[in-house]
Amino acid sequence: MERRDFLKVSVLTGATAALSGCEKPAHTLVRFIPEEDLIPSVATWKPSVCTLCPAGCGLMVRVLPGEAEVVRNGKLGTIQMGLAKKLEGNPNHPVNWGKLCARGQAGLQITYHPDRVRSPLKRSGPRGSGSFQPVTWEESIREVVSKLQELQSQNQSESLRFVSACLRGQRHELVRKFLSAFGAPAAMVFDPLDEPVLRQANLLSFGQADMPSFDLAHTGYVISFGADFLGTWNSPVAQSIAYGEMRQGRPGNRAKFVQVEQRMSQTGANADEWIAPRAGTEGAMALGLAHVILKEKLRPAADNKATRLIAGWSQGLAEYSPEQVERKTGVPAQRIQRLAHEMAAHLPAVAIIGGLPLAHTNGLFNALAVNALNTLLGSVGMPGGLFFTPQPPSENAGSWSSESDFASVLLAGKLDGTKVLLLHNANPVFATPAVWKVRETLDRIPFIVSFGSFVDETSQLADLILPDHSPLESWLHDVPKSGTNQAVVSLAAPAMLPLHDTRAMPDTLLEIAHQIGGEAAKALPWENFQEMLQASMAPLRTADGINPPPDPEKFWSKVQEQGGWWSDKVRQAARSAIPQKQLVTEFAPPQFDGEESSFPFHFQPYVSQAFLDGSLAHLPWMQEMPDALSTVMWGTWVEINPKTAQKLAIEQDDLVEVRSQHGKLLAPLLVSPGIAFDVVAMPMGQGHESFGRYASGRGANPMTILAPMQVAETGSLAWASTRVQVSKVGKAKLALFSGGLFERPSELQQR
Amino acid sequence: MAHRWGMAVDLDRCTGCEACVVACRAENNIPSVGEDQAQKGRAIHWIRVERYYEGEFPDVRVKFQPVLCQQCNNAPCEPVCPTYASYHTDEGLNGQVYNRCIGTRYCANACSYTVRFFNFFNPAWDKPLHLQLNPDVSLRQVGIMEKCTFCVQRIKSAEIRAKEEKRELRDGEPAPACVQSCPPRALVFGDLNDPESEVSRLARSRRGVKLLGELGTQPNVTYLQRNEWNDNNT
Amino acid sequence: MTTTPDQIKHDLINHDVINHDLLRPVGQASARFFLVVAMLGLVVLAGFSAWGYQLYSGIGVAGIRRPVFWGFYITNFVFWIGISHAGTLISAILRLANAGWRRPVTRCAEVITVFALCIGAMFPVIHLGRPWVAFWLVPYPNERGLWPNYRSPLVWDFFAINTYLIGSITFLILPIIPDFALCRDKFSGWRKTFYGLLALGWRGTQRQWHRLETAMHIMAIVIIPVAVSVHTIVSWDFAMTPVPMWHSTIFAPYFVAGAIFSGIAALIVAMVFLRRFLHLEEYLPSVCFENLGKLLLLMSLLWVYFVFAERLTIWYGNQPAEVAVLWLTQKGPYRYLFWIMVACNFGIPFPLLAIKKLRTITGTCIASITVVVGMWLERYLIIVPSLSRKFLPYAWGTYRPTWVEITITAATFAGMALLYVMFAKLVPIISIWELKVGMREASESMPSVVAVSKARPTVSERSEHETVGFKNSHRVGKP
Amino acid sequence: MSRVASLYTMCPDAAAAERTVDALLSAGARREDITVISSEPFDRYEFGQHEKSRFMPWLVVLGAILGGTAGFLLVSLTTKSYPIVTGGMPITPGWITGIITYELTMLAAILTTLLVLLLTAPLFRWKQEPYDVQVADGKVLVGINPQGDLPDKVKEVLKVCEDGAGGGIER
Repeated sequence: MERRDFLKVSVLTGATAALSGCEKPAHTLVRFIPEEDLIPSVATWKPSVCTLCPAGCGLMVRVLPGEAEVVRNGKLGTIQMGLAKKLEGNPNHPVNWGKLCARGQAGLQITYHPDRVRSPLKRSGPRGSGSFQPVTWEESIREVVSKLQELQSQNQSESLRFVSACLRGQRHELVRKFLSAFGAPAAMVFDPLDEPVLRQANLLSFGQADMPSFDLAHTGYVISFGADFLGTWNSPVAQSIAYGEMRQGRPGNRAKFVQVEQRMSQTGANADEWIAPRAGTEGAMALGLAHVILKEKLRPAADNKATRLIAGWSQGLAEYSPEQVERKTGVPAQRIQRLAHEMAAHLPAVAIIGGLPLAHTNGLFNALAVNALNTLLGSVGMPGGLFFTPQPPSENAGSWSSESDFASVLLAGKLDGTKVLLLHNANPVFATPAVWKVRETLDRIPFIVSFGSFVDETSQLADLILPDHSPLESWLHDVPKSGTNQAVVSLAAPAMLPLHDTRAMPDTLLEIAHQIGGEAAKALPWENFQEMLQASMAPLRTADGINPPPDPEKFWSKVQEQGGWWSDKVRQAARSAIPQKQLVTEFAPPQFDGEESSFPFHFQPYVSQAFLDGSLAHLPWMQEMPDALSTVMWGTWVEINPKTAQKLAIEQDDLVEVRSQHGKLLAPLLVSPGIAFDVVAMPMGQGHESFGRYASGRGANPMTILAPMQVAETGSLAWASTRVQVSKVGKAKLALFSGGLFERPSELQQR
Repeated sequence: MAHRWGMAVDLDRCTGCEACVVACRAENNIPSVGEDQAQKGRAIHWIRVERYYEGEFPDVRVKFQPVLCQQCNNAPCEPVCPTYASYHTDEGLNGQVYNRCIGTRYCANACSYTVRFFNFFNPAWDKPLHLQLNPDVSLRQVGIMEKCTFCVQRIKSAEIRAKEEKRELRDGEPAPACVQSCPPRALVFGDLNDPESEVSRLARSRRGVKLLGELGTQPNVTYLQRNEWNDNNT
Repeated sequence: MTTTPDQIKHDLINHDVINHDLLRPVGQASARFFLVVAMLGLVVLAGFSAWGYQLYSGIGVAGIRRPVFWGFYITNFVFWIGISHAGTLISAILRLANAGWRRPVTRCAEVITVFALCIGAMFPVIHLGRPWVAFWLVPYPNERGLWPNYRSPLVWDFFAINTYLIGSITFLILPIIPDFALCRDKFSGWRKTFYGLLALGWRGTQRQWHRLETAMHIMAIVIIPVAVSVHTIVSWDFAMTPVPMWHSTIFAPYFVAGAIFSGIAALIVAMVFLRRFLHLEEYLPSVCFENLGKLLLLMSLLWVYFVFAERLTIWYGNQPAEVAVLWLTQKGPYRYLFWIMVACNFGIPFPLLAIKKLRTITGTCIASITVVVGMWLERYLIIVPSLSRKFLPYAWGTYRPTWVEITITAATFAGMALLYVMFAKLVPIISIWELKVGMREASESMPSVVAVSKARPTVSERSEHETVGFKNSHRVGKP
Repeated sequence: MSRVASLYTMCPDAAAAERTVDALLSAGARREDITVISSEPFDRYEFGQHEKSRFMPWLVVLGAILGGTAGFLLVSLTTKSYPIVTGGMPITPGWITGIITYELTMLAAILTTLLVLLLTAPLFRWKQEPYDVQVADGKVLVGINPQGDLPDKVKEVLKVCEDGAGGGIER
């Protein structure tokens, strides 16, 4: 007992010690830690949800008391409050089982970021000048409401637009209800991490417009076409956990992992075999494998929706004999033969596709081909194969389809009539090709409201910024679409009180709806988001089939304790019966923008391990985290093969100009052995003009020089089909964490 | 029986995701030094994922190897410190007492693994980032050497919890931040004096090797070499 | 006794001349002197301000980084400690060997030792991350409940260097006392009192002379092993750590040899300047340079031998980590420095010193200057490449000095010169009384009728003293 | 006429001094009363031979031994009196004790030498009779401290050696 009190005291002293020290650690009491004298503090752990990528991992937040400067009803003061100190995985969460990726852990810094928007801001200068002045919540909300009522009075409700990253769960519900009640078109999704092509393909092949999940832990053979599934793609933590099991979880049974891509990703770095076919020919290669399997009857011939989409499947894919495929892909025929045999010999085998192969003009075909291969391998819905995460009863399935893709709306010029744009958690100005002229389009919109926590490139154009809470300060609700075979609803109460004068976006939206009144108010009767959540959880109370069902209050608190609801019994995902247009696809060589003669290199931007699409570039931890392969910190780089570099007479740390038909950028050169001779790769995420002190004006943004190529059938951006030229313009200096590239350097490499 | 803390690193599981690196920063109040200092090679990462290429395109492979303080039983860094700032704890850790340190940087030179890091300037946190600082871990001012402690503060709190609940520590109960976060469970932590613990079991594995074992530093960290895939290993 | 008067005359002249010549620099100070002092002083001042800047803003303003945690500062430390082997060691050896030509040399040498040591000893403090707690190295009962770790070579350094410092200061001061007395008698006014105090009441009684000589003899014997131990321990700072190309048994002798090598070089340079600017041509005859030149030649050969032995062993052993460092210095980015070093320490000095015609004062001077440069480079090339290429290639790094380190380094050279100049102004830089003894002995050892005839009668008069017989044989037996 | 404090004469060189000393002795002066002061050591002359110290080296050896012991104790005892957690690592192995012991031995030797010299030379005795600045010019002073009355013979001897120059009877 005394001990406990003692510990509590020590917590406080400890905390204050650390805090008082933040400015000048020289003046802090640096505690002697011969560890025998060490007195750790007692923390409380609160569940939360990670919102940084579509994986939707469960969090545990370590909360300790501390003194914080906060704004309460307009006054600045120091109070004792619970402060989030560290993020860890929620040990019981079916997606990440207590584990968490680097980015998720750095999410903590969003809350404490020095450049967060601390109160509502009103534009005071010309658009894009970035000059704002603080205003009160009352007047800012009143302004929005008046604008919206104006629209209604002029029956221009449809000229209200809402753009956001993929929303899920009740946030999505809220927005959907609000828009439909208001009479505005459905929200537009802008999310570079989303894979619309793959979801489209899955819809066609499997009647399921969702991202797939993979049972890697029990698979015998994995072939991945460009998917960085251990790094940034889909549900990386879940997939990494499974990967560990796949490697060493089953004594004596270590699955083989083949990666197919032009530039070695962090995932490819772990492959047993790494294959670099020509860019955009992954689908052909998949069918080449299928051809061999069919021809040699290594597997019973499959015939279903997925295979019928592939031209010539029933004829045994005559077009895709190893020799023909070699001509298309550059992968030796014997190798294809061998891989096909290995695959069939080590069932269950699964094929994954994601990332760059989907970003070619023939991306949909590539996806469909891989889906067909999976069907042939019999891995769909089977242990060790590919499956879809079951959705909880509370959710209406296929909610994706209700949204429209920002890009297609933009390119169709449908954005022009927009009078009011609500902007949430999306930064299209930054992450789109310059030729799309997103900035200019948005400039034409008379009134833009952003819910952003930071003044990023898009929020800079806003007339009003109504800052959202940081995730740790908000009620969170999420429904993972992949990464688990259980139906999951993640739910969390705020882990800490808000630091600044901010408001949760759902509450703001509710407030607006209520003030508008009418339909909107009727559609959204809840006092606040918490009530809405509580209501939404009700159907789950009975879902487990426990009777009598637990008492509502108990259920509600239990859900909050464990960080959500998930059915312990594994289910199969319900197939949605969406009518499909019949289409039959065959390999079409990918189209590229730019003549090979003048633009000799394929330009392949890729999702950065630290910043994803750039939405995390403002976090110092991410900036200083060495990229796994390049080990670059605080910068961006252009990746090129040593031999190519020799040809161009350029070397590491040269400043090179990468020029496409639609723009150019400057970045330091990084020579990397793991990249094809005709490919120039570059990570996304840097090159922000305005995104807090740590990201602004740092590096270059590959998206800007992309050609406006589109993926056939889906119309989404084909961001891998730009050709570029590279030339040296000067010297630069990369901040590398690593010294040598090789473990046992030869004499030469030491120089 | 006294504990002897050790770690096993399964190179076959490690994917180079860097989760451990950030977990360590978050847990141990590691300062961010900024671009200029990082360029000078003054970035601080108590644990790092070493990346080694093998071969040339198109037959390239990569080896990821997380390297942290090996907590040597026969540590080169300890005897050279003139003020006992780096010392050997009774639980077999290479302790570093920050305010005993006078900054000779001798230990860092002696360390064969280059896992000791130096504070070239006073660290600073732009308000309110300082609110994140972990009160269990003291801040290091300018001129002080710092290094991985196996998250001694987490070990300590686990021990206290066990004592309050009047029980022995469970295997894997005290886990350094890196181990806790590692998605593919490449890092395993535990008591090497307990032959039943998972880490002891792995340390005995045939794949197990010591990093630079030939130097005789007797690390408490064991590396499990990556398997090669061959057709008939199923 | 007809011969007596001119004998006396000769004696007086001799004394006057010596006193006059050697006290002159002590006496007055020219404008040129003040100019030199001012210039050197400025550089030193710059050095101190650079250090102040470093103390204020943190050791980070120096170029050191991970993994090269030691750079210019430790290089200077080793270099200056090496230089300090000039004096004491050499003069001690020469005293014991009773080499006549040492007499004008010893003091110049011992002064170098003391100052070089002071400068060298500053660097461990300068390079500390937290210099303000440097005193934690001192073993004294304290509230920290701590005690210096005797296993650390740095603590050995602490003891060795202090011993050497105290030793060499004593070794320098003792033979100065009689010269202070001389100054006391020769000067007037405040100088008289000043030197009177420094002379510690020296009169020159036979007892004082005998005690002094015995003391010097003992010191000479004691100081040699101390000097050797100092650079041995400095070498162990490196050899005790498992760092490629540091962890070597050859280091101790290698360093000691190198130290003496650079020491002699520094001494020659200093002497050349003294000779030039204090017009001591006849007191520092070319024979000194001749002989020191030969010593330097010997050390140069020894140095080459050590370098070859070290490198051959590494190359032949062919251990990855060590070979990495070897090639780094011989083929890698450090190759230029390496070959410059070889040229400076052997290529240039060897012919200059080996060929008799070239072994002039200028020749030895040039050789010495290159050696000083070369030995500084050697220290640098021992420290930096090894650290930048340790065992794990991923953790390899580089090192670039900043202006702070460069300024401080320059300041130490200026400081050395400054202290030397000041000293030459305050103290006869050549040991006057020892010189006199030398001259007298020389004159006596000449077959001089005067001396003999003068002595004979007194001897014959008192044959009852058996001491006389001893004395007699002692003196008559000489010619 | 004040009483005689000290009598001395300036001899042109060591030989003359030698003769004077001999004469004084033969005149019956006591060797201990005779002081010979010179600007350089005359260790080859017979006068002052009795001042040679045979004991000095032995004192130094003694000091060295004491110093060595002190060093040994410093290392071996004090580290035990400051028990530091070293996880079973040795605090001071023998080799290291050797190094510190060695250094302190040497240090003690040096200090003893210095001390013995200062005390037995003896130094720090300002204002001592007799003295004469001519010593600086290479002359040799031969003086005598009269214990009670001096035999006239002695005075005579000094007078003889005067040959007019300098000379300081009764001052």
